[in-house]
Amino acid sequence: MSNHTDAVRARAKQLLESGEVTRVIGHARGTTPYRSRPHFASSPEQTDALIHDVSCGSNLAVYVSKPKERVAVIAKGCDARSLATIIHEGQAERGNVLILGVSCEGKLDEGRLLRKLDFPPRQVKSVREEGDEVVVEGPAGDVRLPRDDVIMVNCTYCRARTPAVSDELIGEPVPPREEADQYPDLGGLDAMSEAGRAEFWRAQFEKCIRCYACRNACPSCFCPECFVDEYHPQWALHGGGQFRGNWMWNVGRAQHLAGRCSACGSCQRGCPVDIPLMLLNRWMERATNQAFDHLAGMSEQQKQLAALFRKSEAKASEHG
Amino acid sequence: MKNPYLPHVAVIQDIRDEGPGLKSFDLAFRDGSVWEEFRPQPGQFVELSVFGEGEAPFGVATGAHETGLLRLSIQQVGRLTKMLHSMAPGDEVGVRGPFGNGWPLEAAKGKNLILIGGGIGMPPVRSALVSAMAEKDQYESISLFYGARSPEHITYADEIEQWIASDDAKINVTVDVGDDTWPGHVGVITTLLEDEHASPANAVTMTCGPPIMIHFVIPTLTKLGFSDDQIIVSLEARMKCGIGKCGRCNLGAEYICLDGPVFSYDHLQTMGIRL
Amino acid sequence: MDRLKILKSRLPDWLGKLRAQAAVYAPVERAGVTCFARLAPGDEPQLDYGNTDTPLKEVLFPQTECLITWQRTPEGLQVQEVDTSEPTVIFGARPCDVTGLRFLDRAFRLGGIEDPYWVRRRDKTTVISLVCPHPVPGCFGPSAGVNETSPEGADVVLTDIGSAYVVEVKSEQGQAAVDLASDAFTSAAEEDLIAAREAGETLLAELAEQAIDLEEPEARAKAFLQSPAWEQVWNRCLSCGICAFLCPTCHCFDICDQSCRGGGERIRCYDTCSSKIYTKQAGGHNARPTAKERLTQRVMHKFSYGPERLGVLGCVGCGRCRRCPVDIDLQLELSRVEVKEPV
Amino acid sequence: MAEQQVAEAPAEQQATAAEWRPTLLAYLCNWCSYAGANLAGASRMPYDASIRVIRVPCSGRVDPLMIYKAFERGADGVLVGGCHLGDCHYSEGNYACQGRMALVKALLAAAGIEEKRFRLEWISASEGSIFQAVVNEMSEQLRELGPFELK
Repeated sequence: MSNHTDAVRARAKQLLESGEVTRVIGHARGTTPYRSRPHFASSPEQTDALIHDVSCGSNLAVYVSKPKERVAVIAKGCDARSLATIIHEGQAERGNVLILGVSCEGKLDEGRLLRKLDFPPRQVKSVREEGDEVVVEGPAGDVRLPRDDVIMVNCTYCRARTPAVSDELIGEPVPPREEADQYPDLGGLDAMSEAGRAEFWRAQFEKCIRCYACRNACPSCFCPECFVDEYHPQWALHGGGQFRGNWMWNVGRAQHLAGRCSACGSCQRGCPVDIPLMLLNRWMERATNQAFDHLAGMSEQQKQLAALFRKSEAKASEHG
Repeated sequence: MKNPYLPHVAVIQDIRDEGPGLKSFDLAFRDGSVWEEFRPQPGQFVELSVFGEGEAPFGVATGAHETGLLRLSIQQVGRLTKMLHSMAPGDEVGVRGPFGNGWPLEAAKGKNLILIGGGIGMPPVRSALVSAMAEKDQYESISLFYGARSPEHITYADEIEQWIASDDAKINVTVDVGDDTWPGHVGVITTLLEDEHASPANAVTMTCGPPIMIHFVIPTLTKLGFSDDQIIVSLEARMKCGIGKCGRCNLGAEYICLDGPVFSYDHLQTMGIRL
Repeated sequence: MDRLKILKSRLPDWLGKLRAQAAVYAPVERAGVTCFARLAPGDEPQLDYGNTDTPLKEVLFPQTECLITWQRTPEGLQVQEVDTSEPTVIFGARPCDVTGLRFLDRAFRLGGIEDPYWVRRRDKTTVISLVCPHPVPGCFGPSAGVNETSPEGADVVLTDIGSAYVVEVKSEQGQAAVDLASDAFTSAAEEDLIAAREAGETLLAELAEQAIDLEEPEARAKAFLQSPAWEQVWNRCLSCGICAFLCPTCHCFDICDQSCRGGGERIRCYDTCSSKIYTKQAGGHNARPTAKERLTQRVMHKFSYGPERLGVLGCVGCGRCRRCPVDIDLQLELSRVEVKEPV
Repeated sequence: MAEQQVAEAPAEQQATAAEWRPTLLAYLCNWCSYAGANLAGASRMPYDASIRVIRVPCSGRVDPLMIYKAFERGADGVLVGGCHLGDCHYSEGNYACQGRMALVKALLAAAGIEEKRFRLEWISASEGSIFQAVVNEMSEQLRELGPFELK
């Protein structure tokens, strides 16, 4: 059960009233019962709009960028992993971020949910979690759906259902999903031949319109000037619709997130043309995990991946 | 169909140093016939192509009567200007335009024309000044107020000497920071306007310079008694197309490239624009 | 012009004749995404779609297009313009997207200076619109001034009445397109016209349930930008390009050079006012440094500057900008603002 | 859109139309593998002319984007040469390269680029023969794989 709305509101109000933090970053109800939106509370009254339930999928760490005063983030597992990663990389002082952890059993994927309903989305009255099911209140009463059928695919193999790094925890700890280490989601790609994979990604990358929602929704993408906006050299041809430029962008992005991605799915969730970006991220997570025994943001003292290449790093002595 | 995106090839005739990181480029079109339909008016700008680096907008410094020559004075600040500053006479660039509305010199005839320029804003001011001086009897008076950062940052220093000698116009120059070689006025341009008692009587002011300068010059002019319609400014913004299509240089509902870059301050007020 | 009728079974004939004369663009599915693409031989349009994921504007204003090419030759620089316009037929466009072309057309002809790349294509294009059987979740065309049964700017309008389409010809170009396969058309009988009208009425009734209030857009925009809700909206904006690139009326673009040894090309590609570097000048000055200024520009351009300069709203109610990853729905926010006297 | 290929070799080295020659881009570290290549050349050890060498101060200088850009610009294969572990002139450059290239190998595999199109080799300044062997073997493999085309 990951509905922590009341607990989250209470704690946020306390934090703001005590002045311990100047801002609480959380979620509020979106334009529909199955949608949420990031919400910023800087006064106790603004905490009344806070919610935390199965619809709160977007990664809030993206709003933590060199804060000058202490902010609290209502962080589910992947948010907390992202916060740990970007704090390691100098994007915030650890003391300036209060990680208000919340246990989580997976967040909604709007597309998957709506495809399961046989009535227009407008008629959804409410969405709630009960046990291992998501219950949608429709025009003809409740529709009970297995949670794993309607949450983001990356949530079904989540390692951080209880935040690994947090100052406090709201809700009971939830064990990680065991299949996380077998990478079941990569079975499709593994089964393909090299030519098959090349063709798969050609069709996917061809759709890319270069809106950069995947970059801007990702907490680990905080470079002041992204390589794709550079001119000397012009790494990627600018503009969507040019396959070679799209290829450079998507491959370059996956390279830069290797060992820094917390598998929150915000990139895939944001993509307007539904490119399965998590496949690339998870493929690289598997590569970095096997080669360097490294998982982004899983502990407070963890070094960055690049630091692991040093002389003492024996594991990768044979070429990776 | 005329293609406003297609640049004409121009050859660099001469390059003059105007100060630290600032050079004047004299350009001439490789195909001479282009001059027939390319007559920039003072205050207009062109899009300069440095092929491989892209394009950027620059105010035209040449006066209306200086035909057959296009002078641009350009500060090195970015990619394109860096490549440009590495070029030599004989190299080829692209020019398209001229764009924008230009200074309302016609309406200023018969009045005291006050030109106010600062730093990199001098090219359009020079264009207005030399064009007005070429018809100086049509104006009650012409004066220039020019503020530069330091004596070595003074653009068109040699020409300024000639303008002073010709006394076709009253030339006032100031520097933010003086040194022992500098005999003239020291202080920001607003102090120059006050010290020289710029008078609003039958006058019109035309100002071009960095945004920070315009921000301070306007209240000074108001304090000196100039009404909003006597304050004409030339503004700048990030530009790509130069013809009001790419959508980025707008100020309220108007595009600086298409409806500007020259605006009267009272028009800006009615649009609710604060500078 | 009286109404005609064409059986769905005769559609391939008409399409075949059109394809002989022009490049036909129609909705097709590509790797899970429906978009307007040029029909390759053997491609069949998928006409039972809600609306394409990426907008119709792609056909006339591509995501990336080459403006000029240049070469460095011993005789000096050679520069040429590129013209890839060709006779085009857009087949099966939804009324809101067709109405979006009107805003683009006026924007690309603003101030008497015509954008040749747009104008050449637009003047060689015949638009055959297909009325929606049902609204797409979240669309609100009528609230944005879209004529859902006979959109302005369409040359031919098809209305689905089961086994056939009722055909309304709205221009000579439309008549010419119909004449290419005149044997496939018959004049519409009385019951066909009734069926078409009823289809239109059910559509408008369903759309009425999704309607929102966008009256007096200029006053609404100003009032919204002072409302408390605005603070939360711009704070969560991620400055990505989804709302601009998916929008049928957004026309902002970037121009940049792509060069290789000895020559190169100058392209233009979609750009968005929400981008952090959209107004960033060399030397670092940025007129719109935060999402507040940038999103203000989006609201004002669509709901104030657009109507003021082009006479039409910068929104056609297609609902695509609801793909926003952080659930920003400007139109819904604007409809909730109570409009005071224009401030 | 004009397809931009990596610039062709000068005319006289141009292969006859029948026998296509691959383009093998090599980033060679200045202190070891470039010196090894020099040695191979100086000692008249023939190696395939499909190679295009870019000298880098250290294999640690090779940015993964440089490898993807090579493939995007039309290279058929990419070779990165560096000093043996422990010999690096900058002591740890090749370790950094090794770590990054492990990720590049993984991502190239994900993107479906044949494994033989990318190699990382430690070649010291005295191993001209090894440089020759690597280049000849790799260009042979590239001939079998055929041109790499991002379309």
